[in-house]
Amino acid sequence: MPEIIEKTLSYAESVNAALSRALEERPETLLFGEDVAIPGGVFGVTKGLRRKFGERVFDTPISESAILGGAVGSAMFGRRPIVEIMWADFALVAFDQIVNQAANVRYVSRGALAAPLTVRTQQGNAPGACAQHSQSLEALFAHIPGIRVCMPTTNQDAYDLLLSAIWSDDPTIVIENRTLYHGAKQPVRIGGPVQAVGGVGLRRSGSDLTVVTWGAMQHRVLAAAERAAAEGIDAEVIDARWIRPLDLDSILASVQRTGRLLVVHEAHTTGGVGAEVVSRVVESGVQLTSPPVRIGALETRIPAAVQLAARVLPGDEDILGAIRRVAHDVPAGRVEAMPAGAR
Amino acid sequence: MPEIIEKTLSYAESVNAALSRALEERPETLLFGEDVAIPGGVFGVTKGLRRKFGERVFDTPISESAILGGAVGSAMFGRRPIVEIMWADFALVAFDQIVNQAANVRYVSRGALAAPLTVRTQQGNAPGACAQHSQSLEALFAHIPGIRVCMPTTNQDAYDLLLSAIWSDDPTIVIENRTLYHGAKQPVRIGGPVQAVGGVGLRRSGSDLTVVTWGAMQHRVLAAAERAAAEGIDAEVIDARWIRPLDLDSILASVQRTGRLLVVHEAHTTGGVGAEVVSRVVESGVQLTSPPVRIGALETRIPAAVQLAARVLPGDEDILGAIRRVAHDVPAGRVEAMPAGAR
Amino acid sequence: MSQDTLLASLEVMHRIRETEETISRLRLSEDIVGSVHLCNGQEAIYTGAVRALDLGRDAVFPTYRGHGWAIACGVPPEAVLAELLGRASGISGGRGGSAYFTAPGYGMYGENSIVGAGAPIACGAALAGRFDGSGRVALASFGEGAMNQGAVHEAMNFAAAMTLPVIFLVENNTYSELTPTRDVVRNDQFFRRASAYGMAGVRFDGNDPDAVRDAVADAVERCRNGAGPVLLEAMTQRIVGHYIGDVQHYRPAGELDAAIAAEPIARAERMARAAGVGDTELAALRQRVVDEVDRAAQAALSAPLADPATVEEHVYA
Amino acid sequence: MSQDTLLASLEVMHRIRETEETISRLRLSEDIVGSVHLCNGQEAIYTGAVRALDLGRDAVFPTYRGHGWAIACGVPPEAVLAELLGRASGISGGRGGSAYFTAPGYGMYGENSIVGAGAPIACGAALAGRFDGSGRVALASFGEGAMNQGAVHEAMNFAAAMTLPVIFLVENNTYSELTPTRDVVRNDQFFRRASAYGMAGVRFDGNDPDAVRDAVADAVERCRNGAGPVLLEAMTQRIVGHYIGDVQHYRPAGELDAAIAAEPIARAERMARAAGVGDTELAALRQRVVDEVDRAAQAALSAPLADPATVEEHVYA
Ligand SMILES: Cc1ncc(C[n+]2csc(CCOP(=O)(O)OP(=O)(O)O)c2C)c(N)n1
Ligand SMILES: Cc1ncc(C[n+]2csc(CCOP(=O)(O)OP(=O)(O)O)c2C)c(N)n1
Ligand SMILES: [Mg+2]
Ligand SMILES: [Mg+2]
Repeated sequence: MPEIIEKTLSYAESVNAALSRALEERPETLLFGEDVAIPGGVFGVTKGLRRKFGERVFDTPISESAILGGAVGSAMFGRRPIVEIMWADFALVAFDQIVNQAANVRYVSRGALAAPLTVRTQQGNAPGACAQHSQSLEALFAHIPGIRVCMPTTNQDAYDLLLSAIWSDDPTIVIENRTLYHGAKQPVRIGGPVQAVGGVGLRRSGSDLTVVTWGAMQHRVLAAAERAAAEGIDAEVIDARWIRPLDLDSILASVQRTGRLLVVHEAHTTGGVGAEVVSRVVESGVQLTSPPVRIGALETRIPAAVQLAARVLPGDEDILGAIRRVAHDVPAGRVEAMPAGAR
Repeated sequence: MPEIIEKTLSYAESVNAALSRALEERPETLLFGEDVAIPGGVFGVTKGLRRKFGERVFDTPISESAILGGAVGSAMFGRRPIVEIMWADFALVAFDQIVNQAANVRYVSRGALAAPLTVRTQQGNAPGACAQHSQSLEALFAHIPGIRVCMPTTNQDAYDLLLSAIWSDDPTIVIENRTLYHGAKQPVRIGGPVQAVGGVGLRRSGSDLTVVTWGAMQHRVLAAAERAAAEGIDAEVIDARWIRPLDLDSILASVQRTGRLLVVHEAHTTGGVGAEVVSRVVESGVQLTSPPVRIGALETRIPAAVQLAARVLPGDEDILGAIRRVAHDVPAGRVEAMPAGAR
Repeated sequence: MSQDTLLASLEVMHRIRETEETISRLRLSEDIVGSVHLCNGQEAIYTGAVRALDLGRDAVFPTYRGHGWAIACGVPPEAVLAELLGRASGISGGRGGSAYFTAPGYGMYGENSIVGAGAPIACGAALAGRFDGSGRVALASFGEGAMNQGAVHEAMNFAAAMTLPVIFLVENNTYSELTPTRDVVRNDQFFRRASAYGMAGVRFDGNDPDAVRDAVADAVERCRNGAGPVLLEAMTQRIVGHYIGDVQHYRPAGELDAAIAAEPIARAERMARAAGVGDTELAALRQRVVDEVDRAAQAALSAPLADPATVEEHVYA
Repeated sequence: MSQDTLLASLEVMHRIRETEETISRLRLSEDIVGSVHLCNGQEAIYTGAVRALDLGRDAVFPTYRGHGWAIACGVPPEAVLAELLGRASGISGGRGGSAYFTAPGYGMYGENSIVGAGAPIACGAALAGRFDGSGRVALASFGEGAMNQGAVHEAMNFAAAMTLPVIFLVENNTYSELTPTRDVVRNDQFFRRASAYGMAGVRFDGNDPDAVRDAVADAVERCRNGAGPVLLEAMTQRIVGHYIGDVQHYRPAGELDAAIAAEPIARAERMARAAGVGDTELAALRQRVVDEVDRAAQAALSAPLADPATVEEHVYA
């Protein structure tokens, strides 16, 4: 276990540092995917790793079933593959290998085999991206028992959660976000013990309502929370960075204090993980002072033009409006604005 | 539009009757998939259609991407394809064609093109079926704007909903259930106007709690509701047969009367459509007398042995227990019994 | 080929056949439930292939039609039967059932119920071998119908591009469930597809365990020498339905009779007789296996059912 | 080939190139945002292919690298530019952007941003043609890297098995994004894969619009005669990065220079000169197109943005 040092890194560099450490410390790791090795990744995230680690890092054909199947098979035989699916949208051409294959290995063999693989992918909208390169699909992964799912947002989490995923003996999906890769550098603690899977990040303490969020969306949530604070609404913001397992206890503890719940995610509202959060909370019997609210993408496809996509995805105003609504129990807002047909 | 006549049909025969009518009345329909034509389907559902309708009904290679892509493409060009994906689990080898292709056709072309295709599939556990042939995956489909999803359970619905799907100009997934195909014959009204997409089925009126369910599971729900009635609990049972669009108004109207909500489905609880139902209801602000409860499959893979699968899927006792719990606000039950790690 | 080898193959094939026949009976009596895919008629493939493998390091990836592979790999018939009967002593403790059990202790790394999905997983096993020094060869076996599945294509290209030691073994029984596979392809000589990937492709008589052994042994040698993957096409016929209960109305008149005349056990017995083995000896050999499988069935039937209290184990580490 | 044809091709290729150059400038100025894939160097493929098609009934299914296809099909540069600029007048009203617009009115049935996904959809278009009496041929175009995607394999087998009138046109620019495609296959002569499906496969110079036209015309004829699908492999090079901003450090020294020397516009101009066309005439031709595209850009830039109030339209019927 390397000593803890602090470095100033971008999100992409944090991911790279985690990969580098994993490849260094655990000789059973492999890293492969489209363009990840010699080119260093289409986002430059895996730069230098091929040079450093040789043929344990390699480029593949454009064959997601082969990539994911290769991960499942090599993981069954003692390797610890880390594979990249360039966009979460592309996982759908090979979703079988995750849901029907990786998720079952341990179960059917009663632990005689395992599939300790990590799928690194990234998702969400970025300016100009089309409907096939913009979806937030964590709900599809998170519905599957046997799979772990996390969504790191801070540079520190980009490092920490990826290592937790790689160290985990379960198939784990790490969903990054390309709009974060080359953002601001931040001090990141590198080295030290690898954390166990699970847990939330408290991004802002507050007493008036609990906002549960994850992924890049939380930057907007935090901005909206500051604006709300100026209006006298003190929002607690929780980053539910592990989507599965979901740390319900931490969320409940907060909601118990605030009595109000807002969930904000970039994914479409209907069938999104927000529904799971709301359901778990209300099932717990905790008393809510006002009805919970979810904010997600409108029930439409995601258009490429920036001003169109901006309307579809939750914006700062939408989030602020929802905070006000939950805090003051205003019976109006974006959720009701959904056309009935789209529900 | 053929005149309404009543026939005594099995579920499979009802599906067959709907297909036959569609192929008869709408010359633009096509029917294809693995073993559907000359063999008449692995469950015998499409028997006789090839003979009757010739080359509009044909067998395909074991190529789900080609089947679904062939449906998308032919639908774009004026055909009205009805394709079979033999098990919903198999859709995952070609999920791209549904989520990234079919769902986008109308949107990106602003209505210049459409994808009026119907995917018939079936899902769920049956005695002895393995983890790769037992999943209930409606949540994956229902998360996707642009897609319609229904789950017919009665023989009448097997006929009606399939026709609504075929007549619909949107890509629609009809999820049947193989354990129902060759069950009891029932009188089925054949012919008459094709219903618009959407709406619930009221399976039992009651005043003490609202049980929302769908799929084959509702037979167990109805049995449990009868047992509950003997104990003095009067459950209303709603078949939310259209999962997307979900008929929230009908559900809300019932919950408004009963003040109590239980959702029962065969799919895994976490991330299942039950979460969407619970969230929509509590977001509406309707007052609940006791916390809502969801019952679904335990958070494990589905084992093949009958006694094992029976433990994983919601059983009569589980459902009855949940009815009691919701009706009497008993703070205990299956949901809490989930191991924390599996959440 | 020596007489010993012939009789050894015959014994394995009997063991497979008797297990399948027993499963069939137990399915009809509803001791076993659900969909069951038997491999009667295809036994020579498993028997011959396993003879060419070193199961101490090699790995086999079959399909839902995998009982025969398991038996050939050495899984005791009792463990297979118990699995289908949902017993705790089943090879996967009842988790897998007929179509999805796994026996890693025997080099048999899982049936797979998704057509074609085992092929990329086998590539992963071969890939692991590149780093663990085992010299492992991975054998992915599937039907000819699976050749039209995208995952199989991706696996073949991946293995070829990376020169992975993978044997893609096509069990060409000429049917994709109830559909003649020649109706859904233009060219049903599947071994010819190998050249698309720059692989060698070989077709041979899949009812002859020695032909299978030879082809697989050649492929193993190529693989171990670092020459990369091979596509093998074993021609065979199933002499039973796709699943139990399949009445095979889709088979043209005479086809099944011809298949039964050519099936590997009858064929091997003919060869044994030609080589001088007596009817009594052949009958005794078979009877020994019948008795063995019978005892296995009794044991499996009297074993305790897998315990429902354990269903939540092994989902996560 | 007549001089008229040569100049007509040159004009189309200029129109594509100028549109791409304009897009490149607008991307660098951030009027256009996001990932943009240009087709510079591959223009002869679209130009030649469209000459062999009857867009009144035939249908083209390109990829994210589809601007050139759109222009060749007759989509006005203004409609393409406006699309990338998110204008209401964009060919898809800003819904598709650079990588996913569609122009059904021009026989161009959509870019596709999922590698290989257009191939099975093209099969569907061809299938529809079997019933609507149109005699439609569907042309699916994609890169050589897409040949390793399962969906493409399934589409080829499906089309071959059903004798569908589909042309699978591989634009072999030798790179899969930043990876040389020869590094991820064993045999990079992709046209040879055709035989696996029982199809004809042809490789030709993709920088020569006439060679492309001839190959596609032959394929169209086969298709219309009911002989089924064809696999075409057009050899080319992109002379720009995979996306705007790609510095192409992965290209060996000299490769890009050679590609630029062989690129279709320079090539066509050389041929025109050899056939006696003067430099002035060539310059005038180009200038006419430059002006045309320039006007288109101005018009697109001054058109109103697509209205956010409409984002929920056309999700369902
Ligand atoms: C992806 C997928 N599609 C369809 C099926 C249903 N299915 C099970 S077996 C089978 C036929 C397979 O034919 P073949 O590959 O020739 O193998 P055989 O059964 O003849 O051994 C089909 C279509 C499946 N299990 N998985
Ligand atoms: C299924 C899928 N996997 C990966 C990608 C990412 N991707 C976009 S373009 C591309 C390279 C395609 O190479 P090729 O098919 O040769 O076409 P070219 O870009 O050279 O025209 C890749 C890998 C994708 N869009 N879809
Ligand atoms: Mg077969
Ligand atoms: Mg290319």
